[in-house]
Amino acid sequence: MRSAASFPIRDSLLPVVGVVVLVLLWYAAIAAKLVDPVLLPSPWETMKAMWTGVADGTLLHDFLRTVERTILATLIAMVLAIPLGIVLGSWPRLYLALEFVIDFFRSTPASAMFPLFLVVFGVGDETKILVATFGAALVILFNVAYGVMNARKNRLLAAKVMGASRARILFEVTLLESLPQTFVGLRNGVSLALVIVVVAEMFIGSADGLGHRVFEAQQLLQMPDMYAAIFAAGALGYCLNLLFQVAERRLVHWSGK
Amino acid sequence: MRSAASFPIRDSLLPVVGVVVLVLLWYAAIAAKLVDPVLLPSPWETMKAMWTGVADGTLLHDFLRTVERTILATLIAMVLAIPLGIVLGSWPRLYLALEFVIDFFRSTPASAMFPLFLVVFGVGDETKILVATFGAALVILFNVAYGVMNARKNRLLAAKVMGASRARILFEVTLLESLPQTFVGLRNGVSLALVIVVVAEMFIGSADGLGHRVFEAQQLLQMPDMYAAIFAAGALGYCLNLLFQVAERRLVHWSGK
Amino acid sequence: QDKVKVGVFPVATSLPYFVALDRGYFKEQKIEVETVRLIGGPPTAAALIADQIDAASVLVTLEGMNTNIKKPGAAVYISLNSQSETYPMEQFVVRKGFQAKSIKDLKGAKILSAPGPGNVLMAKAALEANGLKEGDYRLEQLDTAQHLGALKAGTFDAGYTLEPTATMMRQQGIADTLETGVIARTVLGDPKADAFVGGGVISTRFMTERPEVAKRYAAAWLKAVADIRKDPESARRHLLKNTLVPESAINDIPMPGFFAVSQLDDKSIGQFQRFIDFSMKLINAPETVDVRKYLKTY
Amino acid sequence: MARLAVALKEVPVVDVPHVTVRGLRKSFGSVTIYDGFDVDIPRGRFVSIFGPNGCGKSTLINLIAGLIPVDGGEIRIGGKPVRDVRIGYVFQNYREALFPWLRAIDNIEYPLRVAKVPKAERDARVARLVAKFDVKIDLKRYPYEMSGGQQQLVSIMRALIVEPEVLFLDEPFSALDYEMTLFMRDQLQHIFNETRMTMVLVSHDLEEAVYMADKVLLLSRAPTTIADYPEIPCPRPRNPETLVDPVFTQLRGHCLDVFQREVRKS
Amino acid sequence: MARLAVALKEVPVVDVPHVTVRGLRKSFGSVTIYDGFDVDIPRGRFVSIFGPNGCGKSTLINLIAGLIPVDGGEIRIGGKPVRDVRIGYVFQNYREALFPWLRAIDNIEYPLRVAKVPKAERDARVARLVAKFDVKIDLKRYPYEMSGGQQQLVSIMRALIVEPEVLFLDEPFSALDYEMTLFMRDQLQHIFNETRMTMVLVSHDLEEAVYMADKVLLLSRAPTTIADYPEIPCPRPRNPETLVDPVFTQLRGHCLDVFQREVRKS
Ligand SMILES: Nc1ncnc2c1ncn2[C@@H]1O[C@H](COP(=O)(O)OP(=O)(O)OP(=O)(O)O)[C@@H](O)[C@H]1O
Ligand SMILES: Nc1ncnc2c1ncn2[C@@H]1O[C@H](COP(=O)(O)OP(=O)(O)OP(=O)(O)O)[C@@H](O)[C@H]1O
Ligand SMILES: [Mg+2]
Ligand SMILES: [Mg+2]
Repeated sequence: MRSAASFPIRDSLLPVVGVVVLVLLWYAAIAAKLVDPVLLPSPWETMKAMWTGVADGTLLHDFLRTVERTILATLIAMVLAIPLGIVLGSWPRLYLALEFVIDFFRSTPASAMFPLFLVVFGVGDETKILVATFGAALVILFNVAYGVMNARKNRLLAAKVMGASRARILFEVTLLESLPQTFVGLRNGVSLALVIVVVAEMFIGSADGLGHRVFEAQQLLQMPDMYAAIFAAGALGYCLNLLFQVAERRLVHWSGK
Repeated sequence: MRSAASFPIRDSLLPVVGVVVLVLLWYAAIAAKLVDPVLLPSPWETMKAMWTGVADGTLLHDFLRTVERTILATLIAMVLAIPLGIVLGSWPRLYLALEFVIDFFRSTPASAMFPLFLVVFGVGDETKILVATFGAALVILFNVAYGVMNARKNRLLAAKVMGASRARILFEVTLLESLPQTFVGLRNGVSLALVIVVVAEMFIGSADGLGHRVFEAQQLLQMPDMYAAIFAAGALGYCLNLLFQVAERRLVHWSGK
Repeated sequence: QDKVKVGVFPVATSLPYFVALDRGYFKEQKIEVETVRLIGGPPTAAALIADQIDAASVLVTLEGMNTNIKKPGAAVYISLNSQSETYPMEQFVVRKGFQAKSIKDLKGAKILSAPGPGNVLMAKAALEANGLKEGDYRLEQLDTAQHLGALKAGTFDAGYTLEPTATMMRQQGIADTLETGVIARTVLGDPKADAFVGGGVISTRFMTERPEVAKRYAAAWLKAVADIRKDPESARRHLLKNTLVPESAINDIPMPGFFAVSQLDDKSIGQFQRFIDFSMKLINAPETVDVRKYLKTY
Repeated sequence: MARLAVALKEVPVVDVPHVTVRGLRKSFGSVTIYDGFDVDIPRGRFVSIFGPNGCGKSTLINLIAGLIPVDGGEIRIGGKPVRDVRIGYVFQNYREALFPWLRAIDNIEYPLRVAKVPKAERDARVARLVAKFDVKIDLKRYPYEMSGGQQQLVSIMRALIVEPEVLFLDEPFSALDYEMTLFMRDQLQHIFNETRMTMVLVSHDLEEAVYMADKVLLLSRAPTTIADYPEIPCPRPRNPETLVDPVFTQLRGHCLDVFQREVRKS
Repeated sequence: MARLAVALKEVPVVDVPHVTVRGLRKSFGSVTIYDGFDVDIPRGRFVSIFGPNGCGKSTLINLIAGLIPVDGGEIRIGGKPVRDVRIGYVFQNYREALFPWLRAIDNIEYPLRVAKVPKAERDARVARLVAKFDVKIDLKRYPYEMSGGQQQLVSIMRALIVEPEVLFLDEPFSALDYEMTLFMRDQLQHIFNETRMTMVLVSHDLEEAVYMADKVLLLSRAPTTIADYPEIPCPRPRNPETLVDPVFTQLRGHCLDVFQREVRKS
């Protein structure tokens, strides 16, 4: 309700403000000698490492590999989890039957599942992608089902009275009613997929990817490289989130109205 | 809308059905020799390992340590993230400024943050708890802020017109309007806290906890023990989720109505 | 061209694989290897059990023999890596500024250990052999990647760590080595004795299903082992491309002693058996194994 | 209770029951709304439901339309269960019944899409309805961009587009302006006269209830019973003249009496 | 435009403006609702707002109450900005204005809690209001367990509990039954006569609008202007007699004429 005049900063610049504050805090931590400079390099050194990595193509390559795995995992998770979530959400007894299993696996660290997946799916790239798919799918499933179950009943009744079939109601009303919640699930899901892909690249072993890069830099105590890779992962996560957010703003224009 | 008669199974037994189906699938996988029995022990062996662990007290001890860390992490995360989430959600420009940073860290694998936390907080228990707090707090924060921002405006206006102060509206209306979403955040948050605690126990190194148990069993190829510990973690996650769910059902009685 | 899938842990102990690969010994034998990068023992052991790889560049013998208890013949050694004072690998280090001249001085210290029950228990056994009881020190396991940082930050005073971390610590002035050949001294009573802590493996299935290919694989492998023994200086340069070892450290990186199984005499095998028996007791294994069953001479 | 209407004038039409409710039971928690309730709604006639707040009017038509499950008893429409019947329904809570993700015009068209009517005919029918209602608002807007009355108008049009067998209207004019209310009443009557579909109207405006109806169902406070169910034998089409017709005024007075007696009871 | 009321009867009260709107501008997207709109609402008087759907009635009182920001112009209540004034507001969308997490009785009490009234007095005041409105429903229920009319009653009681300086009512009776509507009109008038707080009522029922008001603000279609703003000089308390008072009927007729002219324009 405040007028824009009282905030001289333009909206589009606000995220930059957040980043600048973060970098300043970082410099402050270094200046205050809170942490040994070998272990926590300065933002500037990290930037340099990032730039070098981009310039010589290695960081970019690792970045793209991680992007590829994450997106693949998220897409598979979406394809599996959204329809299933709608079915579970609109059939509460089924959800009740599976709730335990879903919550159970949702609460099981994906990294604890690595051995099982390794065993079942082998040591290739598929395994990393599938573990991430598994994790992301559970989160998406949970949110979609939740959104469907908590959808306000009025519009479903309206569609029902118009003679819409169960399937129609599901896809043309329930799905849309639960869209805001679904998007929460998607945003959480893509974040989780990224996390698992990176962790898998770190701990299962991989020839490339940001997780591999973090692992290597860590082994060699090349802290600027390590933070550069971590920040690349963070930035990637942000971009993926943004993607879903933009999609949401376009698709769920009515939310909160 | 279907009558209970067409489903002879009582609601309270439904989760058991889900578990039974899972166990049957598991047995089927073993019978079909999909996986080497050394790597995937039978449910029965896993049960035995779990029972032995409980009987000799070691599994119970590890379980309780993990519970302790997870609950502590979640509580700290709640205390930090809920108020902050409300503030961010009710002040969209602030959220916009921090959104990048929040999404950024939300997308950064917690395990990639271990080195930083290790360096800053040492290797004690606090570090494991704090990394989990960090992860859980971001998820809760995101959901609370999201819930607040997407709260329907009508009731806020009603409170405003009654002369309620900004703070009052925040705590007595906005907070309650966003409760359903907040609970989604809490359930995701506690799951994530558990995941991070277990991963930290696995990889940062620890003398106890379920993660430590998984790690040791994995090193020694004691698969029944490993799955017993993983399932203990899963069951723990389910119980924590259930806790929040019961709290939600009692607190958010009006949801969807 | 026969295909062989090899699980590779990119560290110095996998050197024979890199030498054979880079010098074309596999090609000579008409073998096309597929490198599967695997971090550490458990994934390697799992992949062997699940028949997803035919061989592994390195597998710690404790883990290998433990695997053989679960599934006999999953890991058969064709070469062994010795660790001792001569071939330093595992060692105790102290951070700069902490007063200690020997392990005995670590009373009251905060000590980190390489992760896994094998390492932790070995560290404890070594400390006990030096008269330090549980409670005289604090020992915590930590991923080796964190060792440098943890000692640098002063969170720990000393550590039971592995190469190449220890070398990097020395180079960067973070810590000094206190004692090497820990296992040989503790288990075999002689720091110069050969403690066969790791080795190159193939699976029994590979050996029996494709005996001819396995033989050619072993031939290439052992040719590389022989190369390393003959001229370690040129051999170790292969680590540059294949592992994380930086150029600056390449000449200082300690390496284990590489032995073809055929080179082992009865005394060596007896020592190997002693080491395995000792380790199995440490980890409370229900049984021990006859190591001869899992050594294959080519 | 004397059927006043019958006494006043002979009704030529023989009522054929269209909606039959038998032994209806419905409670919310410990509050019993219906307990052994019977009613017939005759085919092709216009029935108004009138009663005090909370007596169960919305509940009754929700039960008939199959939107909430009955606790007991039987409800049939033309002998069939409701799910086999094409019905129209205008919700009291119009705001939450429109689909916010569809533009107004798509909301109106939606029931036709459900009925698998081809695109061209859909457009034609919507255009006809829009023309008939002389709609001046921009139907390309989303519901949340419209005023309350505009939303209600859209909601009514959506119910009418399919030409249902039975049309239920739960206070459909509550948010419409004066002019619009008069106009919509006329339109509704016009449609009723043309199609003779069975219509059930819940209204709080007694004049409106009587003016529109062939029969007025007067309900008591919960647990709900029929206080009276008089015929309104005024000729159709009705018009402002009707309002001063002595039959009309007498029946309106009668209904008001019954209503006030029921409300003040207890 | 001739002030018809002034011509009809001398008004002894000199109007002191309470709410002043000057140069008000408001658009939604490309649709301009207000563009340089001025109006005064006199202190201690009852003003009804009447106009076609979507003309901007809700928007106007939302703007005055400070619920949505103005695009331009100035609005003051008693010379102060609205946020410094205690106002009451009954929402057109009563369903989404009540707090579902509070029982009905706590909803009613809420404004007193905001005003930091001590518990004992709060209870007393709620009890008094409940007695005055002769409420028969169980106020311990949650809003979502109540019928539409019951919710609206709760919503009205919530607005009245604080004795505001200005009370805004946006179609407050639209979901009430006939008896309840008559009763609430009486109660509202009674409270008005007692307290002489300034009241602003949006209503679609012309009779109601004129019956309740000292002045009727007749609005045109958007972009909205004042079509007329006549005084209703009928004496208070008003009662069913008023409805047949020739001054009343003449003014009602005048308002209807103005309204219909405005609606049919364009
Ligand atoms: N979901 C519910 N839970 C509990 N009680 C309910 C519920 N829905 C309705 N009721 C109660 O049932 C009764 C009938 O409600 P209904 O909405 O049918 O009334 P109505 O006649 O339509 O009233 P109105 O004229 O105010 O719309 C009311 O007393 C109401 O409090
Ligand atoms: N959020 C919004 N976005 C776009 N247009 C809006 C919005 N809110 C209202 N309008 C438009 O502004 C105009 C005035 O709306 P308002 O709700 O004030 O009408 P009203 O006079 O109260 O009508 P009614 O009698 O139907 O309640 C309408 O044409 C409506 O379509
Ligand atoms: Mg109703
Ligand atoms: Mg309005």
